[in-house]
Amino acid sequence: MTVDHRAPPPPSGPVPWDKDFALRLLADMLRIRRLEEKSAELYGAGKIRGFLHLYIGEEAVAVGALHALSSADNVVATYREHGHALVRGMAMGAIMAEMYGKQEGCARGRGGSMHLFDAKTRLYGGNAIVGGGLPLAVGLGLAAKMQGEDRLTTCFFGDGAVAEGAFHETLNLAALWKLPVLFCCENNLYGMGTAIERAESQTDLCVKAASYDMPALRVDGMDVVAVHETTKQAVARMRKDGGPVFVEYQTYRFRAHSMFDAEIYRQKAEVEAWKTRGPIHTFTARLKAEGKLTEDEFLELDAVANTEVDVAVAFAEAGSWEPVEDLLKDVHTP
Amino acid sequence: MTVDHRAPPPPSGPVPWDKDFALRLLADMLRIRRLEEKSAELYGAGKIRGFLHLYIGEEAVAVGALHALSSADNVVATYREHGHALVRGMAMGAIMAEMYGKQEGCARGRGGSMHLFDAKTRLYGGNAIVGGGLPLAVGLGLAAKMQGEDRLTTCFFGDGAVAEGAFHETLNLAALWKLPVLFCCENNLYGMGTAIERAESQTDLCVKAASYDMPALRVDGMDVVAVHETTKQAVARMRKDGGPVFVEYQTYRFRAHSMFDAEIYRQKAEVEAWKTRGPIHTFTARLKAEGKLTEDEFLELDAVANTEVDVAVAFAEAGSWEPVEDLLKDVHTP
Amino acid sequence: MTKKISYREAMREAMHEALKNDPRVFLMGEDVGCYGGTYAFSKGFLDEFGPERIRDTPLSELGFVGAGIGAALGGLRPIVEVMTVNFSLLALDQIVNSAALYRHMSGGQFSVPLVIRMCTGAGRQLAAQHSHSLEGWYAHIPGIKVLAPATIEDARGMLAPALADPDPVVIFEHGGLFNVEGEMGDSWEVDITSAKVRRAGKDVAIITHGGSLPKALAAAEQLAAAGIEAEVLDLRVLRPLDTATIVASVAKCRRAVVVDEGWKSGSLAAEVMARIMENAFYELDAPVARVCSAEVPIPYAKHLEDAALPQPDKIVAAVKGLFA
Amino acid sequence: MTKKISYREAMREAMHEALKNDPRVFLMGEDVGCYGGTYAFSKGFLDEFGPERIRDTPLSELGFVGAGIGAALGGLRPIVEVMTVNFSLLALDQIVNSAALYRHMSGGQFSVPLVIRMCTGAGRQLAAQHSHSLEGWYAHIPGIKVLAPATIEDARGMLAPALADPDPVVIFEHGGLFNVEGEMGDSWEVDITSAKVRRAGKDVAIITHGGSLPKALAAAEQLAAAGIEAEVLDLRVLRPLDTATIVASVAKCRRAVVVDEGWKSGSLAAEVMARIMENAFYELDAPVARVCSAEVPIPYAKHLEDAALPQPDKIVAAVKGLFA
Ligand SMILES: Cc1ncc(C[n+]2csc(CCOP(=O)(O)OP(=O)(O)O)c2C)c(N)n1
Ligand SMILES: Cc1ncc(C[n+]2csc(CCOP(=O)(O)OP(=O)(O)O)c2C)c(N)n1
Ligand SMILES: [Mg+2]
Ligand SMILES: [Mg+2]
Repeated sequence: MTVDHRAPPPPSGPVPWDKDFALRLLADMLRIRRLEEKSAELYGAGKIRGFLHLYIGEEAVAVGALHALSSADNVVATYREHGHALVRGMAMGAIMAEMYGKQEGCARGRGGSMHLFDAKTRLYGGNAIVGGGLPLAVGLGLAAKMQGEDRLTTCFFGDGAVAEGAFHETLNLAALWKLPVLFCCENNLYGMGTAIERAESQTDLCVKAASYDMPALRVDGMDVVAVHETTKQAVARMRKDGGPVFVEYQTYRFRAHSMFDAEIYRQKAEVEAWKTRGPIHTFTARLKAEGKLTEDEFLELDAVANTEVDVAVAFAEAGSWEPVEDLLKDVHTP
Repeated sequence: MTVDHRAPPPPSGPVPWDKDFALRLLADMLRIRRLEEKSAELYGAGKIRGFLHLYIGEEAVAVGALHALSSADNVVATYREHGHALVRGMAMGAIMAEMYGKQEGCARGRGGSMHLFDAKTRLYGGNAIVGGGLPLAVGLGLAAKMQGEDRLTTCFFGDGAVAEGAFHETLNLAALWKLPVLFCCENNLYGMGTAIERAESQTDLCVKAASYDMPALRVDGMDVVAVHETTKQAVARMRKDGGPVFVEYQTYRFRAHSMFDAEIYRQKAEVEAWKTRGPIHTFTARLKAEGKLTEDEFLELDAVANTEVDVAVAFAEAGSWEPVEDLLKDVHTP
Repeated sequence: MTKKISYREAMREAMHEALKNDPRVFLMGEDVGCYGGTYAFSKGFLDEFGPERIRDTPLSELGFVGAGIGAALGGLRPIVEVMTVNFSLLALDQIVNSAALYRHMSGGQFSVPLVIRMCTGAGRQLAAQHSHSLEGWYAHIPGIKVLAPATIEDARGMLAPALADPDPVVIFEHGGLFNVEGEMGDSWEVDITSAKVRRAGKDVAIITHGGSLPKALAAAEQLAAAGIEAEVLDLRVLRPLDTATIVASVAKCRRAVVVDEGWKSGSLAAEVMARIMENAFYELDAPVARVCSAEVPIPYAKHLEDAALPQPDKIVAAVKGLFA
Repeated sequence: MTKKISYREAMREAMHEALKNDPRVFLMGEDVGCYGGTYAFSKGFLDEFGPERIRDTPLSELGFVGAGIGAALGGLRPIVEVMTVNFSLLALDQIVNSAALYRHMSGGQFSVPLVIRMCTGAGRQLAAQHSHSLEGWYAHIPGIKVLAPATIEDARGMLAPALADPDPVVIFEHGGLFNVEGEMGDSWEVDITSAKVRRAGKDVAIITHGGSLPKALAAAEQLAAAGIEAEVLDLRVLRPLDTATIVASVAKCRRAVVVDEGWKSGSLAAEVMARIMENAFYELDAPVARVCSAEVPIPYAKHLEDAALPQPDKIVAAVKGLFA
């Protein structure tokens, strides 16, 4: 099947939220953006190492979706999860320190960028195996259901993960057992360098949900309004009916897959066109047009985000290394 | 989803074949039936050991489907594959000797009932990992396509296999790469003791094909006429268009899953009702009604089948054991 | 009071007790429910505990093992039954890349109190795809505990401490043991930390586990007739290995044979030999020998299968070789 | 004439040659085409050989590895690239239950002339899910050959004989070696049967493979400065192991240290020690020691990762321990 890689028109239209809420979501997108821009810089400076996958361009998905959840809900994410951790409530300093490898990091510096964990905010990783989080999410959903908890489990994964057997087994289990799992597919058209039409014989990912008798929704993932409203719908349906829902967020990654990617698999023009749909500036423009945001307010939000980043970096810089003697801590089977 | 386990009315209607062809297919069904009845007896007698999975009740599928192929085509089968091997042209003696564990068996007695192999008839096993044959079939299809061969690969698997990740990855690859693979799903309503509605959230297996953008056909697997005609259609389409086709054969296993199964998971009445749809006696009745078969002719075919079985047993009995010194033969990496 | 029960009944009783005593415990796997358990280990459970807690799964090893991990993370105590170790290959990613890593990788925030049970081993003419003995593979992975109950008592007693363990525990049940019967008292104590001497001896230590234990004991009887008193050590816990007990047996006997149904190269037997090399080299009067499976896919034909696997006579020969 | 090339270029040249010379050869895996190869091993290949023979796959490790097996059965000579050993866990069922078994289980009727390449090892701060060293697992499986090119020459030369082999061959390429450069002549001879002495010595044999080879050589230099002449033996072929060459080195040096980036328990190092136990026990002046990875998921933080892995100073200390 072929897929149109051209960017549709930018998101537009009214924002059906009060100013407060709208600015909170804008602020979160900015926080992610600034955190990641700084991360890229710090990678260049050798402060962050290993694999670093940026979410730049996709912020509307995590922000819009996660604001539709309650704090009792579980979240399972991928290796591209700084945004999810941040929106979920993890301190930026804990994320930055983790990427520095400091013990003040959320996982004592053992996991780095791809493995953000936070029991407090019910973030179960940060999973670097594509599709690896899906079965875990089903299990978390099963536990919630069997224990009679009012708790959804939201699982993020990319278009690339859809080809993995784990996707198939997981969706079937969730639908068969009517588990409260929200499947959030971040379809950014590429899995690393492989365009979706070169990975999927059926590129309409919502059709896949039907093959598990699971309801599916599709939404413009560059539009934080649409993302949030659609996710709210899905969540409401799940809290009422109990079963899983699949949501496809159509989004785009503005940066390379990781810091090692030469990006020879896509045209610069394609990327540039998609940038005109950027979730932050289009949302900003809409808010301004509605009189819900002034340029000063925007600059203020941005400044706050930048300050938070500076504080996080300072926190990470001031952090300490886990003592080497603790290497075997948390392994009980030497 | 719920599934009706009640047996529909038995297959009926005209047989659109000349007598010769019709009798060949009937003969093949009888050959399988008699071979397996004898196998069960020999299992009781301790001549055959390990796992033995009988195909009794499902004969119309292998017979109808495989008669739609050419000898250049590849076949990949499961552990329930005596029938497939036989129809494909493997000597009954080689099958029986294999089940005896004799070196005159098709695999020198190393594989037994679940692992019939035959390079001559392009039977690539006999695979005892549920879903395990599916990726192999895609690879065989890929090889045929890349080498420009006019060769389909037919892969048999059960309804249970549909839940495996291997199914998903395989169908996607075959459809994505437009490979000449015929997916033959033998849906007998159960995977071991698990009824399909307790294994699949979506029990309409043809819907699954759509999720790979693959054409799908469904057919009464108890009706050898329907099986053959539908498979012929699928094969014609594939030889013309090149891509894969999925066929669901709705069938039923009259015996236990294996020789260890107490069959507590299904009602005797359900089994008995399905037996009224038996592929051999319903086809026999239709042929008789049309005047294409007399009782004498039937008895003659049956006698031939029984004789073939007797000869096969004698062959196996007379066979020899592979010398223990040959144990490491065919392993090059000790 | 003792009663005679089979290995199968012992494991069934252990699961029954766990399901009764702890509402967080549930059993999940292929055909554990309606079918009554592939090997009848859970016969009757579905009626007693219902389909929520006796949970039949689709054929989806990766999916339901991963679901077990998630359920453990979510507060339950799942017993996941993988029909056989052969099919567990499909689930290894979840076991190795999730279950085993979560506690350390999350900086100690999360734990996976999961029990995975599976049938292992050959000897029943099930041929190459159904006859693997891969417990040595699992014993290589930090973060999981690996158990191999070889006696009625261990079959009865290992599950409770495994479920109490805060980390993933994999239990390997050898298919050849299921019908073995033995006397079982009303009280027993079974730890999941130590190896155990099953037969005391002084001339040679035969170190083994699982389905090979009865073979080692049979060999010891034959050796006794020949005047060699073999000590038979059952490893029981394959990870972490109880090195001290291994060393004690070896130091006492000064000779050792390791018996392991895994293929020889890279077997668990090799690890036992390495531990002896590291810790008891100077106590040895002869190099340690091993009896493992031949390096070949396990054949169906009985005479070939027998030839491929460790057998009492091969163990006897290996022991005698040490005295030659 | 020699030229300076990197390990990456060497492997790239080897694949290029294979693709040029044999129309049955094709390369298949995630991002081998449009992306130019995850590690740029196949950069430019897509343009040169086209998408049929430089075949990008979906993320479906089980599926495309199985497809490689089927394609080999069907007459082709696939090179299947699995991005890293970590993801190969998803494909193990096909490798162990199909590729490794087919020849024997079919009574010799079918063979699977398949090459699977994958990146292995730690050392690049990729954390627990991306840092496994599981070549020892693969080396346990009869029916497959396991190679570990550690030098430029082996990276250049092992592929051709691997493709010529009638059975599945798995090639492990350590991620830490990709940028290593070295001189390469126009002609070379590389077998896939023998271990090789990379540095001759007489006082201790350091036995290693893959990414640990440079560390072993570095340790040998340090030891030389301290008056200990270490022989460094590169196993190269992990299955079947070249026992004779191992024994020869050990017999000469009478002391040995095995260095292996796998976790210690159940490592390939254990197998090497077992072989020495079986074949060179009486030649030893001290128990063989090993330097392996700590038994912990590999941490991201550099100082912890360094501490978890074999390092030259640990090798030096282990060697010195043998003389204490
Ligand atoms: C099982 C597995 N295979 C391969 C990889 C290497 N890899 C990491 S991310 C990635 C692409 C995933 O694409 P997608 O799911 O679309 O997520 P995205 O990166 O686009 O957010 C690949 C191939 C992996 N981490 N895990
Ligand atoms: C991967 C795997 N899991 C489990 C099994 C055990 N097993 C063998 S056959 C079977 C049922 C398969 O059902 P289905 O695919 O419907 O085929 P049928 O037996 O009905 O012909 C099971 C669970 C196996 N062989 N392989
Ligand atoms: Mg993507
Ligand atoms: Mg079935």
